[in-house]
Amino acid sequence: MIALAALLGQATPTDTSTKIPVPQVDWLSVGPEVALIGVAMLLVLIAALNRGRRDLSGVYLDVGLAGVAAAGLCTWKLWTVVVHSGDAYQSLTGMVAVDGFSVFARTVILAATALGLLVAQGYLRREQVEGPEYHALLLLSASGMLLMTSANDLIVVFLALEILSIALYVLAAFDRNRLESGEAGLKYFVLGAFSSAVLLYGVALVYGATGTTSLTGIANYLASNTLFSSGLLLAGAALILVGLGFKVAAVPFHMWTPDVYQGSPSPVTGFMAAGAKAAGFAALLRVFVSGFGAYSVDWRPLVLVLAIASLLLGSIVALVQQDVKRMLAYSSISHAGYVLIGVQADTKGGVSSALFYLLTYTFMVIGTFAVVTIVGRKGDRRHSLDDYRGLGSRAPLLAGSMTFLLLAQAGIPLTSGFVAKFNVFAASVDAREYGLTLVGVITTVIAAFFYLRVIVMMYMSDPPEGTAPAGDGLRAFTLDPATGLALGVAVLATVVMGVLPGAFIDFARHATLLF
Amino acid sequence: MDAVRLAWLIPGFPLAGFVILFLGRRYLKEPLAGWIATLMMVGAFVSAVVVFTGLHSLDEEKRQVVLKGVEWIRAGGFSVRFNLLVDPLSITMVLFVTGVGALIHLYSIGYMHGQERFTRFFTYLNMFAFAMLVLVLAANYLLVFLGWEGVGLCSYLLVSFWFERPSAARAGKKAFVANRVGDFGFMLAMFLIFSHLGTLDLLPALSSAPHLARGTATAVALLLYLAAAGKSAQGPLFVWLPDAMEGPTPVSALIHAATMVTAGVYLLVRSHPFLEHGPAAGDVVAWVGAFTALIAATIALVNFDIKRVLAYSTISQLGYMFLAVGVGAYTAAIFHMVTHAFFKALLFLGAGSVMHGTEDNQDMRVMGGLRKFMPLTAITFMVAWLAIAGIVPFAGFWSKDEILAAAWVGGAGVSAHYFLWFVGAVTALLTAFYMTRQVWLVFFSDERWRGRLQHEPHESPKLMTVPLVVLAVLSFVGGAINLPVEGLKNLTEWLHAAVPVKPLEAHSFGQGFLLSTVAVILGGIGILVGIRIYNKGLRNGQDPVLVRLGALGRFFERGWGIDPAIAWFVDKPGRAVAEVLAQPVDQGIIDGAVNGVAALVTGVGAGVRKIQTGFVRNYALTLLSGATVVLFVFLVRGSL
Amino acid sequence: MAFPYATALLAVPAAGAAVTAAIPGSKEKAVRAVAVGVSLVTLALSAALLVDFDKGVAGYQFVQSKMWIRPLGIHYLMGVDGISLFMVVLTGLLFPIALLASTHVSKRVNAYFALMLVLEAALMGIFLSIDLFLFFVFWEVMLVPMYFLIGTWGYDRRIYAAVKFFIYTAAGSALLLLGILSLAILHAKAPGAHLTFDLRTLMEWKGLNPNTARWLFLAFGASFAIKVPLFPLHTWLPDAHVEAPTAGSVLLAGLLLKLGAYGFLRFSLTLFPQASVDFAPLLLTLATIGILYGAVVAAMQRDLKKVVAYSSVAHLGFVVLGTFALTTIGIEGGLFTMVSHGLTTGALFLLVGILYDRRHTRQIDAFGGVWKSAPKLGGIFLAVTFASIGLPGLSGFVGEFLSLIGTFVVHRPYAIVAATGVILAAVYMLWSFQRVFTGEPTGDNATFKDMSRLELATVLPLLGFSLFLGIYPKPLLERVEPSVKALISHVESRTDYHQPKVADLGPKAVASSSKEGGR
Amino acid sequence: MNVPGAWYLTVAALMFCIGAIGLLVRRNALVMFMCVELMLNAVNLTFVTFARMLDDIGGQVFVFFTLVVAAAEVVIGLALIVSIFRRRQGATADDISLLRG
Amino acid sequence: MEWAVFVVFAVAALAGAGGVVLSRKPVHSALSLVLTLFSVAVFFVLQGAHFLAAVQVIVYAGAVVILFLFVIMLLGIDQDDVLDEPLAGQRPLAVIVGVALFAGLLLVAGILTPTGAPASRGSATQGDVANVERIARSLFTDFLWPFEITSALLVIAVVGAIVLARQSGPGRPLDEEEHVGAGSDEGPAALLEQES
Repeated sequence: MIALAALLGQATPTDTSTKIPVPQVDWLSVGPEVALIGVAMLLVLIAALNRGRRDLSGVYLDVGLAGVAAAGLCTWKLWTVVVHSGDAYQSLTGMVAVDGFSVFARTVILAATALGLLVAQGYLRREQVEGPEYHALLLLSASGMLLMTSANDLIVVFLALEILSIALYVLAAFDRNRLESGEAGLKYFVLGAFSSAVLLYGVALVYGATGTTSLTGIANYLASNTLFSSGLLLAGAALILVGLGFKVAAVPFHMWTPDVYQGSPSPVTGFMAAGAKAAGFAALLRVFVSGFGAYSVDWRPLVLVLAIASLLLGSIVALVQQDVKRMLAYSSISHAGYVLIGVQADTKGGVSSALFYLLTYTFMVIGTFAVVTIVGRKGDRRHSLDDYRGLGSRAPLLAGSMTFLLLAQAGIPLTSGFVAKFNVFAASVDAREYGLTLVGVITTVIAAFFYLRVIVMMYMSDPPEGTAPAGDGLRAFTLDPATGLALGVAVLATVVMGVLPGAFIDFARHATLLF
Repeated sequence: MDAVRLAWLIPGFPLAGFVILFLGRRYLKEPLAGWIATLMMVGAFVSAVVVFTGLHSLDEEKRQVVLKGVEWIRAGGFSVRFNLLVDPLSITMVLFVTGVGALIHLYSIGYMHGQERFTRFFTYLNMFAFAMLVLVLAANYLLVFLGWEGVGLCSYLLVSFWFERPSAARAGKKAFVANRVGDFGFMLAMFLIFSHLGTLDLLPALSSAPHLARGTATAVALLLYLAAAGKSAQGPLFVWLPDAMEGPTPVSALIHAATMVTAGVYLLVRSHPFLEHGPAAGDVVAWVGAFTALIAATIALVNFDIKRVLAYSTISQLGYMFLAVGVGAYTAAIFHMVTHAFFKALLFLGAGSVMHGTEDNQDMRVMGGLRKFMPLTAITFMVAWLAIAGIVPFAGFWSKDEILAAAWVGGAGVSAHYFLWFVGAVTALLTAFYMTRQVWLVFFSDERWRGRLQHEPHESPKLMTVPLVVLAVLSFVGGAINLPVEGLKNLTEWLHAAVPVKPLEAHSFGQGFLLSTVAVILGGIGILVGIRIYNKGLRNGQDPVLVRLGALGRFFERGWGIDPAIAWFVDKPGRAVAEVLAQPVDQGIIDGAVNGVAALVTGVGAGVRKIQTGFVRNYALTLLSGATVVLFVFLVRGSL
Repeated sequence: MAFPYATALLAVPAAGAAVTAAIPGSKEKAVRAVAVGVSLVTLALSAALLVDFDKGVAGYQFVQSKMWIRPLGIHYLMGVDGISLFMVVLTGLLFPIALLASTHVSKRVNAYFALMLVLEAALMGIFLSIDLFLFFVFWEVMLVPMYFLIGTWGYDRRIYAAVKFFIYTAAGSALLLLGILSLAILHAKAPGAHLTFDLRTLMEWKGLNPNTARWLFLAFGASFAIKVPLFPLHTWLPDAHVEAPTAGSVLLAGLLLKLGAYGFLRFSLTLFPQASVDFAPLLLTLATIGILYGAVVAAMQRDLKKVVAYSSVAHLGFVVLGTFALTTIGIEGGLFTMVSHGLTTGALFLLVGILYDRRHTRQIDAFGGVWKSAPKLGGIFLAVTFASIGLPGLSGFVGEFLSLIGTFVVHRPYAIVAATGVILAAVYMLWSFQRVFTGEPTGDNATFKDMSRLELATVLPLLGFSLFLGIYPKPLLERVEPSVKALISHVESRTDYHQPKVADLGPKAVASSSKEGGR
Repeated sequence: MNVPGAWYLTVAALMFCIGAIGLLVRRNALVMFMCVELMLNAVNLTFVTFARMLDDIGGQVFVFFTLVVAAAEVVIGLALIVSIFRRRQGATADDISLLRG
Repeated sequence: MEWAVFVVFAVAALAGAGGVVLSRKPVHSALSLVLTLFSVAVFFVLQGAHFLAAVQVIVYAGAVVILFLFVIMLLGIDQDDVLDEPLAGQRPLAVIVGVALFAGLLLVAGILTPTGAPASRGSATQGDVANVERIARSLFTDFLWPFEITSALLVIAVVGAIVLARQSGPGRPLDEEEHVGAGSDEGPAALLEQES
C-alpha cells in the first residue's frame, strides 16, 4: 500500500505529459504464471511452424512439463523468498499477493497441471487427437488458476476466473466425437458466463461499498471504518460467494458439475476437478477470510449452510448414479463440502486444513480420473459401473490403484484422504462447530457406500461373459506410459501423504501463517 | 487324619478311569473297558471306606476336614479353590455313591454286552462318577456347581446314549434344559450368598448364614431349592425324569434313581442353615415335596412302562425326601436317600434284567409270570418291592417311617403338618399298591408275552445278577444304619457333625409306635389290594384300575397334563415370541430400520437427482434462486 | 532396551502380507506356506510376549513411543497391559488356525492370504495402540481387509453383507472419530496443555465438562456398541458372519467383536469415568436385552451359522454386562468371556464350515444323524457346544459366572435377568445339535466324511485352550487383575462410585449392618 | 441538474435482472448469450456509476476489462454453438440434454 | 437536460433489454441488444466516461453484435424460436426469482448508496486531464497486471475458436447406442422424450 501511495503521489499531480511511469515489476512474483502463459504460446508457435508435418506429441508434452517445471521452480524460489523475508508482501501495485498461501495453492495447481498433462497424453494418443492446442489450453487454464491464487484484487480474481474458465469451456468440448462433450462445453459455458456475470456484479457492489477492489484495501477499509449500511457490501459479498461457489461446485451452485464432469473428456474432468476447485477455493479463502474477515460473523453461517448442503447432496445423489464419472462428479461436490468445512472454521487451522485437503484431493481425483480414462477405452465412452465389472481380475494393478484411490476419497486411514478429512474436522471442532463436523463424519459414511459400489464391481462381481480372463488386461486397456506415470505419482502421493503427512501439514500451516 | 487325605483318591479313581478310557478308546474294547471302569469305582469305594474309618476315628468336633487344593478362580476378591470337604455327610454320600456305583458298573458290563459304543458308555459312567463325587465332596458352592453341571452333562450324554433314536436325543436335551432351569436358581443363590457373605466356601458361608436377614436367607434357600427341584425332579420340573428312561437301564439305576437325582436333597441338607433361617422356604420344600410324591405316585399307578413306573416312583420317593428336608428332618432325608438308593437301584437293575431277558421289552402288558424264567431277578425284585412298600423290617420301612413321623411332629414350624403327614401316608398306600401292581404284572399273573416275543424269557448272566443279590441284601438290612432306638441311631449320630440338628422324633414312644403301625398297615392294605386286583393280570389287555378310574385315570395317565401344560404355557408362547422376535422384529423392524435408512437415503438421492433435469436454463434457475436466497439470508442476518 | 514386541507384532504380519501379495497367485502352495508361516511367527512372538509380560504390573509394558505426525501431536505409541495382552495372544492364536482352515479358498489365493495378514496386523495395531489417533487408524484400516474377505470370498449374499458390515461399522467409526477429535482438541485448549492423542495423558485430564463428557461417551460408545454388537445395533453381524468365508467368520467372531468391548474398557471407562457410571444402566440394559434376545432369536434360526452368529450377540452381552458392572470381578469376567468366546465361537464356526464343506448347505433341516457317520465331528461339536453354553470346567463358564457375579453385587436385577440366558443358551445350542447330529443319518448324511487331520488340528487347539482355561483360569486372571484394578481405581478416583469391597461382604459386616438396620 | 447515481444504478439493476430472467426463459442458446451480455452491460453501467459517485477512475478501468472478457466469451461461446449446432440443425439449447440426473 | 436524455435512454435501454428477452426471432433480439448497448454508451457519456462510451459502441455494436448476427445467419436466419416451455414452472419461477433479486438488491441491500471511500485511485472527473488519459494512466500503472493478463484471455479465445471451429474429424453421425446409457440409466426413452 505504501508503494502504491508513493506511485500515485509521483504519477498524478504534475506529470501531465504522455509519459506514464511504469511501475516496478517484480517478475519473480508472477513467474509461475508467466512461465505457463509463455510455454502455452510457445506450443502454439511450434504447432504453427510444424503445420502437422511431424508427430510432435511427445515434444508437446515435454515442453508443457518443462513449463510446469519452470513454474514450479519459480514457486519454490518464491517460497524461499517468503520464508526468508518472513512476511507476505504485494507486488505489481498491490495486484499480486506474494505469500505462503499463494505458494501452497500454486503448488497444488502445478501438481494438477503436470498430472493433467500426463494423463491426457495417453488419451490424446488413443483418440488420435494431434496438435498442441490441448496442451496450450490446459496450460493457459492453469495459468488462470495460478493467477487466481495470487490475486489480491477482485478484478484480477475476475480475470483469472475467466482465463481458467474459458479455457476449460473449450477443453470440455474438446472431444468432437462425443455429443456429450459439446453439450458439456456449452452447458459449462452458459452457466459459467452467467455466474461470472453474477460474480462481476458482486465485485461492482463491493466496489461501491468500499471504493476499492483491492483485497487488502477492502480489509483495511472494513477494519478502519464502520459502514453506515452494510447492505451493499453484503450483497456484493453474497454475489461473489455465488460466483466462487459455482466454480468450486458448492450446492446450490453445483448443477453444472455432474453434466460437465460426465460429458467432458476424462482427463479434462480430472484436471477440472482438481485445478478449478483448488483455484476457486484459493480465491474464496483469500476473498472471504482475508478480504471480508471483518464480516465473518455474517458469512460463516452461510458457508455453513453451503457446506452442509454440499456434503449431503453430493454424497446422497452420488449413491444413485450408474455412471462412474457422474458419480465422481457428485463426490467432488461433497469434497467441496469438506473443504468448505475448513473455510467455515475461519481460523488459520481451518485455512491450512482446506489447503491440505485440496492438495490431497488433487492427487486422489486426478489419479482416479486417470483410471477412468484408461477404462473408458477408445471413444472415452465406457464409464458405466458395469464397465468396471471384473476389473480386479482383468487388470489387477489398475483395479488396485483405483481401489486405493477410492478408499482414499472415502477417507480410510493410511491414505491422504483420511488425514485431510481429519484436519478439516479438527479445524471445525476447534471452531466448536460440532454440528457441521457431525454432518461431515456422517457423509463420509454415505460416501463410503458409493465408492464401495465401484469396488464391488471391480472385485466381487464376476467379469461379464465373453470377456477374456486375467492376462488379457494389457490388450484390453492401453496403458500409456505417461498416464501410467501420472497414476503412479498420484497413488504414491496419496500413500505418502497418508502415512507421513507431517511435513505436508507443516507446509500448509506455514503457508497459512504467511497469509 | 492321613486316612482322610486319601479323599483325593475318591474322585481321583473315576477321573483316572475316564482319562484312561478316553485316551485309550481305540484300544480298550469290550469287556476290558468295563472292567477298568468298574475297578476304578471299586477303588473309589475302597478309598471311601478308608476315609470313612479315618474320619470315624476323629473326635466328633473335628469331623469336618477341608482338604486344600489348588486355586481355581480368583478375581478381584472372589476366590475359589479346589478344596474337598470331608465330613460325615459327604462321606455318607460318597459311600453309597461309590458302592452302588461300583455294583451298577459291574452290572453294566453284562447289560451293555455287544453294544456298539461300549467303551464310550463306560467312559461316560466314570466321568459321571467323578462329577458326582466332586459334587458331594466339594467344599465350595462353585465346586459343587462344577460337579452339579458335570453330572448334568453326563446325564445328557447317557440319556441320549442311543442318539440315533430321536426320542433319546430329545429326552437328553429335555433333561439338560430342565436342569438348567434349576442351575439358574443355583447360580442366583451363589450370587446372593457371595454378595452377602463374601465367600462361596461352604463352611464359612453356612456358619455365617444365621447372620443373614431372614428374607435373604429365605431367598437363598428357595433358589437352592429351585436348583434341587431341577436336579431332583420336583414340582413341574419332574417331567424330564420319565423321559430320561430313554437311556440304558444301568444309567437309569445309577443316575436317575440312586445318585444324581438325590443331589438336590444333598444340596438342601448341606445348606440347611439357610433353610432354618428362612423357614418360609421349608414350607415350600415340604409342600411341594409332599404333593410331588402324591402326584408321581398317582401317575405310577396307571403306567405300563416298567421303567417309567419306576421313574415316577423315584420322583415320588424324592418327594418324600424333600418333605423330610422341609420339616427339618435332615437325617431322615439322608437316611431315606441311602435306603432308596439301595432298593431303587435294585428295582431298576431288576427291570433291566427283565428287559434283558425279554428282548428289551419295557411294556408290562407284554409280561407276566416271569418269575419262573428269571427266579433270581424275581426274588431280588420282590425284596426291593417290600422295601419300598415300607414293610417291616425292610430298609424302606425305617426310613419312610422316620419321615412320616417327622411330618406328623412338624418340625421347623411347618404349617398344617398333619395334613402333610396325611398326604405322605396316602402316598405310602399308593406306593405299596402300584409296586404290587408292577410286581404282579411282571412276575405273576398270566404270561401275556407269549406270542409276542420271539424267544422265551431267560435269566440274566451272573455279571448282572450278582449286583442284584448284593443290593437285595442291602435293601433288606439297610435300615439297620439308623434304627429308632436310642444307641442305634448310628446315622443320626454320625451325621451330627455335619448336620447338627436335633432329630425330630415322635413325642412319645407310643405315638411313634402308633404311627409306624399305621404306616405298615397302609402298606399292607396297598399290597393286599394290589394282589387282589392284579392276581388275574389284565382284563382283555385293559388295566382294571384304569378302567375304574375313568377320566381320572386318563388324567393320571397323561401325567396330570403337566407336559402338555408346559408345552402350552411355556414352550408354545416361548416359541411364538421367538418366532416374532426372529422374523418380524429382528428382520423386519430392526434390520428393516437399518435397510430402511439406506433405502431412505437412496430414495432421497433418486428424488433429488430428478432436479438435475439436464436443461441448462433450469440449472441457471437453481443457481439464481440460490443466489437470491443467499442474498436474502445474508442481508436479513446482517441487518439483525 | 526391551524387545520391541509391539512393532514386531505389527511388522511381521504386515511384511508377510507384502510378501504373500508378491507371490503369484498360481503358486498356491507357496502362498499358503508363507502365510501360515508368518502367522506362526506372529503366534510365537505373542507367546513370547505372554512369557515376558510382568504379571504384577498394572500399567503398560513394552511401551514404544516415537513422534509420528508432529503438527498434530500424534505419536506412534504402542504398548501392552493386562487388558490388551490376551487380546494380542488371542489374535496370534486365531490367525494360524484361520489360515489353516482356509482350504476351500481357490480364487486369488495370494490376495486372500495377504488380506488376512493385513487384517492381523491391523488387529494387533488396535490392541497395542495407546495413542487414540493410532488406534483409530488401525480401527478403520481393519475394515478394509475384512470387507474384501467377506465380499470376495464369501457366500451368496456376500456383497450385501460386506457392504452392510462396512457401512455399519464405518458409521460407528465416524462418531468415534468425532469423539476422539473433540476430546483431543478440548484438551489442547486447556491451559498448559498441547495437542496430544496419548491415552495416558488424556485420561488424567480432569478439565472435561461433565456434560461434554457424556456426549463424548456416547460418540465413542456408539462405535463400540456397533462393533460389540449391542442390541439393537447387531443386525450387521448375522449377515456378515453367515456370508463370510469360514476363516472370516472365525476372525469376525473371535476378534472383531471383541474390539467393541475392548474399546469400552480401554477408552470409555478410562476417558469418561463419570459418564460411564452414569450410562452404565443403559448399557447394562442393552447388554441384558442382547443376552436374551440373541438367545431367543438364535433358537429360531434355520441356518446353523446364524445360530452361532446370534449366540455371539448373547455372549458379548455378558462381556458388556461385566464391563459396565464396574467391578473388578465383572470386568475380569468380561475379559475372560472375550477370550473364551474367541476360542469357542471360533471353533464353532470352523465346525460349521466343515459341515458346509461336506454338504454345501448350512440349513439345519438338511442334516441329521451326523454324529453316527462322523463321530469325531459330533463329539467335538458337542464339546464345543458345551464350552459355548458355559458348562463349568470349560472356559465359557468362568467368564460368564464372573461377569454375572460381578454384576450381581452392584446391579442385581440385570444379573438376574441375564442369568436366564444360561437356560436359553442350552435350549438353542442343544436343540441345534440335536437336529444336526442326532437321529439316524440318511442320504448324504450317512456317508458324511469325518474330520480330517488338518481340521482336527485347527479345532482341537481351541478346544484344548478352552478346557485349560476352564480348569485353570489363573494364568489369565492374574495377569489381567492388576490392570483391571488400576482401571477401577481410576474410575473410583474420578467419581463418587465405589465398587463394593469383597472384604466388606464378610459375615461380620453382615452382622454389623443388620444391627444398624435394627436400630 | 445531474441525474443522481441511484437512478443509473436502478436501471442497471433492472437490466441485470431482465438479463437474468431472459437467460432463464429463453431456449435459444444465442439469445441466452445475449442475455448474458445484457447482464454484463448492467454491471458495466454499475461500475461507471460508482466510479462517478465515488469519483474514482478505477471503476471505469474495470469496465474496460469487462469488455475484453465479454468479447472473449462471445468468441468462445459462439464457436461452441456453431460447432454443436452445425451437427444438429435448428436445435435449441434444451435439445442438448443427454446429460442429466 | 440530462434528465431528459437519461429518461429517454433509460426507457430505450430497458425496452431493448425487454426486446432481447421477448423477441420471437433471434435477429430481433440481436437488434434490440444493439439498442440497449447504445443506450448504455449514452449513459457512459452522461457520466463522463467518454472513452468507455466509444469502446462500447465499437466493441459491442461493431464486433459483438455483428458476430451474433453472423452466427444467426449461419444457423438459419428465418427460424422462429420455439417459445413454448417444456419445463413446468420454469417461467413463473424465473420471473419470481428475477423480481425477488431485483427487490432484494434495491430494497433490502439498498445498493443505491455507495459506502466506499472516494477517489482511492485518482479522480474520475475532477481536474483537467482527459478521460482517455486518466484511463490510460490507471491502466498502465495500477492495473498493469490485469491489463497484461488479458492477453492470455485473448490467446485462449483465438486458440479455442480454432479448436472448436475445426471440422470434426470423422464427422460421423452418432449412433443412438453410443450415447444412450452413458448419461442416464433411463435408457433410450430418455433421449426420445427430448427429441419429440
